Amino acid sequence: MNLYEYSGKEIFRKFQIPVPDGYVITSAAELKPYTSPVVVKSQVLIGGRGKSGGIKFAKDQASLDQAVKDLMGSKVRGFTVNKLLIEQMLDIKKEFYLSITLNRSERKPMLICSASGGVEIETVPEEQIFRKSIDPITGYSDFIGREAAKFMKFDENLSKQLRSILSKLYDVFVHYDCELVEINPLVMNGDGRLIAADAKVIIDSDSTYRHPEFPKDDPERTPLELEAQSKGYAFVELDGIIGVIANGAGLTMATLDALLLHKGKPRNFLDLGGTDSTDIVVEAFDLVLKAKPRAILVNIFGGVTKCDTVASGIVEAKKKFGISQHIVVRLSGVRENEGREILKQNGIDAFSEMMPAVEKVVSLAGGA
Amino acid sequence: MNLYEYSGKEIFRKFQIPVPDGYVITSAAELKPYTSPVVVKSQVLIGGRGKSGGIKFAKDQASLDQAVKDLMGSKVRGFTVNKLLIEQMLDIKKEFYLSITLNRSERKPMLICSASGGVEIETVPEEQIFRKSIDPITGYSDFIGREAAKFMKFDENLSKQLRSILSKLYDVFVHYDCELVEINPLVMNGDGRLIAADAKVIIDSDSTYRHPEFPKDDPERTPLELEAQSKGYAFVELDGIIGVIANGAGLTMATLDALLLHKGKPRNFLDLGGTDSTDIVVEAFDLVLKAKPRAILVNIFGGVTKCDTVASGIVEAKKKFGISQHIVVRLSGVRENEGREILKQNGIDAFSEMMPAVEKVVSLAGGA
Amino acid sequence: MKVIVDSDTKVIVQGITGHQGMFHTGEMLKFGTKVVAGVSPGKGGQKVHDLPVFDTVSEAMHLMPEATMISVPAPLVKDAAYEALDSGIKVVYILTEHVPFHDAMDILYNARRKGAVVLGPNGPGITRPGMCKIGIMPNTIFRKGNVAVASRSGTLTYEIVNAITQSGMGESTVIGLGGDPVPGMDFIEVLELFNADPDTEKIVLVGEIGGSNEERAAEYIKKYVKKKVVAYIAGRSAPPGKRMGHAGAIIERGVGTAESKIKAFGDAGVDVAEYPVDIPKLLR
Amino acid sequence: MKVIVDSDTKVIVQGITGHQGMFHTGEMLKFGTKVVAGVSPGKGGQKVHDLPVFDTVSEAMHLMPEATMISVPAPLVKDAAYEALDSGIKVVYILTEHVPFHDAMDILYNARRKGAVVLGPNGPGITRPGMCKIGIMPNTIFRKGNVAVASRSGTLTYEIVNAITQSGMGESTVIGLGGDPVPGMDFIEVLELFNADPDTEKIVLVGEIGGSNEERAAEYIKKYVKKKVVAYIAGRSAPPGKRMGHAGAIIERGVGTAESKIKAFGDAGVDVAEYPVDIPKLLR
Repeated sequence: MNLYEYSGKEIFRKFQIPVPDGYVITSAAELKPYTSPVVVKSQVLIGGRGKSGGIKFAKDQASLDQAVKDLMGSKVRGFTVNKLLIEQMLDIKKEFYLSITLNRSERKPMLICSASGGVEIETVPEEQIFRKSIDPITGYSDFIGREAAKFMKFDENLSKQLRSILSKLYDVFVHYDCELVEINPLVMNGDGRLIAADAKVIIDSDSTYRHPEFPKDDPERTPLELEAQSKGYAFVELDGIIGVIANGAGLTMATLDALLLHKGKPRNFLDLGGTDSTDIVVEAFDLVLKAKPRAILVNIFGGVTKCDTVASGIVEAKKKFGISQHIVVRLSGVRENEGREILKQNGIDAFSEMMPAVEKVVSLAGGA
Repeated sequence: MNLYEYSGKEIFRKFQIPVPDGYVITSAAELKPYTSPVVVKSQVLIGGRGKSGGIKFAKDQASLDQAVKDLMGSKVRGFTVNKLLIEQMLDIKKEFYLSITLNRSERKPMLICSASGGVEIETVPEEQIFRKSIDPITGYSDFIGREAAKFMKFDENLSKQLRSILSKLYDVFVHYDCELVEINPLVMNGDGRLIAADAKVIIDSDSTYRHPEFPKDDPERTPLELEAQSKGYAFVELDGIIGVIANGAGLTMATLDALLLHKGKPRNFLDLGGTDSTDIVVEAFDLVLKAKPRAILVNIFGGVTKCDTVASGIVEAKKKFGISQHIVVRLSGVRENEGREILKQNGIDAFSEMMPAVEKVVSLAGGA
Repeated sequence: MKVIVDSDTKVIVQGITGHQGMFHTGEMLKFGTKVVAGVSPGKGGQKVHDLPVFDTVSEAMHLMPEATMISVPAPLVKDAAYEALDSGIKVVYILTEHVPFHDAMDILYNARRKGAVVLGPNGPGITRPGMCKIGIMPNTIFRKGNVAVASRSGTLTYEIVNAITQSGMGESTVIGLGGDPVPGMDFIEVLELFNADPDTEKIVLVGEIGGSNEERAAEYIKKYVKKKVVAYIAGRSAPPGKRMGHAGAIIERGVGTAESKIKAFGDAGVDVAEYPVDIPKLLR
Repeated sequence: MKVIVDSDTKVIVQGITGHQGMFHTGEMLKFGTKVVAGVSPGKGGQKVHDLPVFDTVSEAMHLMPEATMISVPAPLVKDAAYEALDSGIKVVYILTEHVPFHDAMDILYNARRKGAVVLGPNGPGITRPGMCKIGIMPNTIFRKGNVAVASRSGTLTYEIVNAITQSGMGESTVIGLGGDPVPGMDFIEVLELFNADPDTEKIVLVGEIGGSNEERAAEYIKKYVKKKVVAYIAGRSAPPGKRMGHAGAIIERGVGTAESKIKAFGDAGVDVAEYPVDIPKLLR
């Protein structure tokens, strides 16, 4: 779960990581009178806001009003701006990069720092990036910050500030079950202080129950994806024409892959998961039908999810929604024969192997 | 460092361990008007207050006034009462015992519970005591509380309360660098709630710098011990007649032991430590002289502390304080010859072995 | 050879009174697994499939279990795993999905301290045909043989095991690593076991996009593995940045793409199947 | 045999620019210890006793140190120890006194995870005459020989080692455990090493009141140690409940008294000296 910049900065403030003074508005009416130069930042969950015109500077009341007027309700890289962060303007002397994320290869948190901040870290040359795995049991310890500061050629004053920030940033990473905490840029201000000019916090979506204070707001998802998500499905919209329902993420991915290799274009990814209920199947059809596919492929390897349950669900969905599209079904595994029998009684043939089913649905759906 | 009951309860309150409502007074003037039955508890750092009359109950204004009058300024087992804790009276249905302490054998924290609370845990039969070592890396986890609750034959309601308290008690143990956190008794109140009726918190004396909020108040020490402590010496007053200055806790203990085995009675334990400065030695003499010993034994095995430094310190102290008592010196180890030379020039003979020095000082000090 | 478990391995089930725990305990018993007890706090004294149920793991330890299957709600998994580790359990299989990966990290590193192995979270477990199954793989798809399978996916594992069995071959050991960001074992750790196991002649790795588990496995194979290894990678068609069900299946920053994995395997002499059902062909 | 260290052990000193660090580095060099570098944050580039000083441990690792002496203020010890462990140092000797025991616990358990040994805090270190000294024991009191000494006390160790040397015998290894409540090693761990060391024929344990380290050592000796063991216990005269300098020397609840320790040793056939200087007599 991605947090908005202002939420991330609220967390930082709570953990005493220096951030600029500022406040959030959801309408021009909430704007406070101009007192000193400010930055007006669109709150959208996408990078590159600056380049896309989503950030404006104001040095008087008129330009502040204008900036708010321009930005509120505008679109930044396709995302509508509903909130603005009005922040004291920094006197930026230098920009750095800091983040802590999960290093999946080592299965450990990793600290990443660079003296070249303010740009996407992917574009920074490797030799300018400091990487350090953090032992998840001992956690952050001061020596890690000393190594980072040394790499960044910080003097003792900057090093001390950096180490204090890193220690708290690691606390944030652990406390909020983060996938990523990122400060880019970390700014050295005119007064020599290090300040987090931006805040990116991504909370592990499996941990959100421990952090109910944040709204589950994910604008990177389509409305249909959000609907599916709220119903507990792993569902992704794609731009093809063949609806896909399968069980297990791996098998579902393999199904999409097989379709693609046969020049079939999947309309979606939908993993039924390991539940065993006809309702789940019916609801899955509802979601897939809303995506208006030309044909539907159901690919089940029965285990926890039993084949006869899925078969019953298909029959029920067909009746309920009066599905006109071709449905190609593959059933294998637990209760395969029972499932195939149920479908047969309702005029649906089911394959027992995956590949023939894939070939069939591609031929039925036709070209894109 | 021992905390007073009211300090321990403040910590408990902060960590949401249930404690009775109450407040502390340092004079009768601070007493609030009587509203409901209360307990008046002398705040002294010693157990067995109840039996010694240090705790009184009040069921009306008159008895409350009387209790405060009786207790404030009184002596409980030799300790003067300067503070009283006035606490809501509990409707005690049952008393339990809980503590977390360092198990030195295993070098791990240990949880100790018993359904027989309200008495000294040493008097509870072994089979009624639940002991569980806690892995210091994983810390407290719910299963530990489930095991404890099962041992204590708690129902699910009590078990849940117990587990919540244990989890927080472990947090206190870690957060405050405790040697011991103890709740005795943990009370089951008339309403079924578990409440910490007492609080004993001992903070590792090496960790007090991390907890400056607590005054270093240790009434178990004599005034001279407190003076020595404030100057950084490990110093203990004993009831004999031979002053002792040695270096290293082990060697100092061995010196006392040797005196005792020779029927000599040590007046004190004083460990010079590993510093190498004449001032330290002079100050040590100052402390020992205040204890008015009949003779003084200095036993040094030079290492970090060098023999010549100690010798110079002895000479200086002798001049400064005009010491009339016999001083017997043993010097061995680093700069032993230099040290002996310094003493010789000042008319003091130094032994090179410990046992002859011990024998000499015992004979000089005479019988007790 | 013992590969994590063998036919003597005794197993407890934490969360045995739950729907999943109860069902899969029955399936494991049918498979021949020596399940000796269940643990369900507050349910001590009950029986499930004629097995005793205890309130705590420590009460079950007199039955000498070596392994546990944990099937409790995600928020309770870490405590259950710590309880098992505290009692000296050496194989901790976690069926539960949606376990916070910070919890999975804590479990993994503390298991290592205590010399224990973690399978999962969110994986199908381990199956050794003819010996022992701990987990949820369908009983019927196996045949004892000399092919070892390690997989990051559940149903896809069944698909491939089924294809192997259908083709007339059989399996020595099948291990599901789990699809989460912090699995208890990675391919390299499993390859070490398979490589040392005399009953294993051929190895199948079922990978998916995300992470660099496959790339590192390929390096390892190049250096140390003489046995035949073939692979399948799920997610070739996944658009970058989209989540495909597993948190594991995120492609970010150009690392962990299907292409990168297929190339790495190719460089290590590992044939990569286009379709899951092609695995048996490659194994011949 | 290598007993924690041998003549090849390379050592760094964390806190080498401090008063203690600098002095004892010089003493160790005189003893013949292969000190290869110092570490002092912010002091990188300096030289101490002609040794290079680095800002971080990781910068010193190219010199292949195996051991470190930590001589930094107590509040910084945990970080210094973690830094050494993170870099792969396997012997962590902590000179510093007054280290919070919760920190000592964290250091100890994380060292164990990483296969490292901790000596101290608040102990004199380890000395192997003719091979290596890490710590602060006076150089002059040793002679190479076949008596191994393990002690919970500093100066008392010197007293006893001196007596052994003066008597004409010599020492194979002398280890100071440290006087704190959570030492990195206990008597049993040291006895295992001494028992296995062919260069050690006799063993001296120097204990003190508090804890049950001696009692457990006595049990171990009874079961496993065939070599001659003698002991001394400091604190016979300590009044119960009084602190005698070491946090270790608290007598509480009737456990850990001198009587209990002397009796346990007696039961294990270990002679206990009345006076430190009597140790050589008992060793004959």
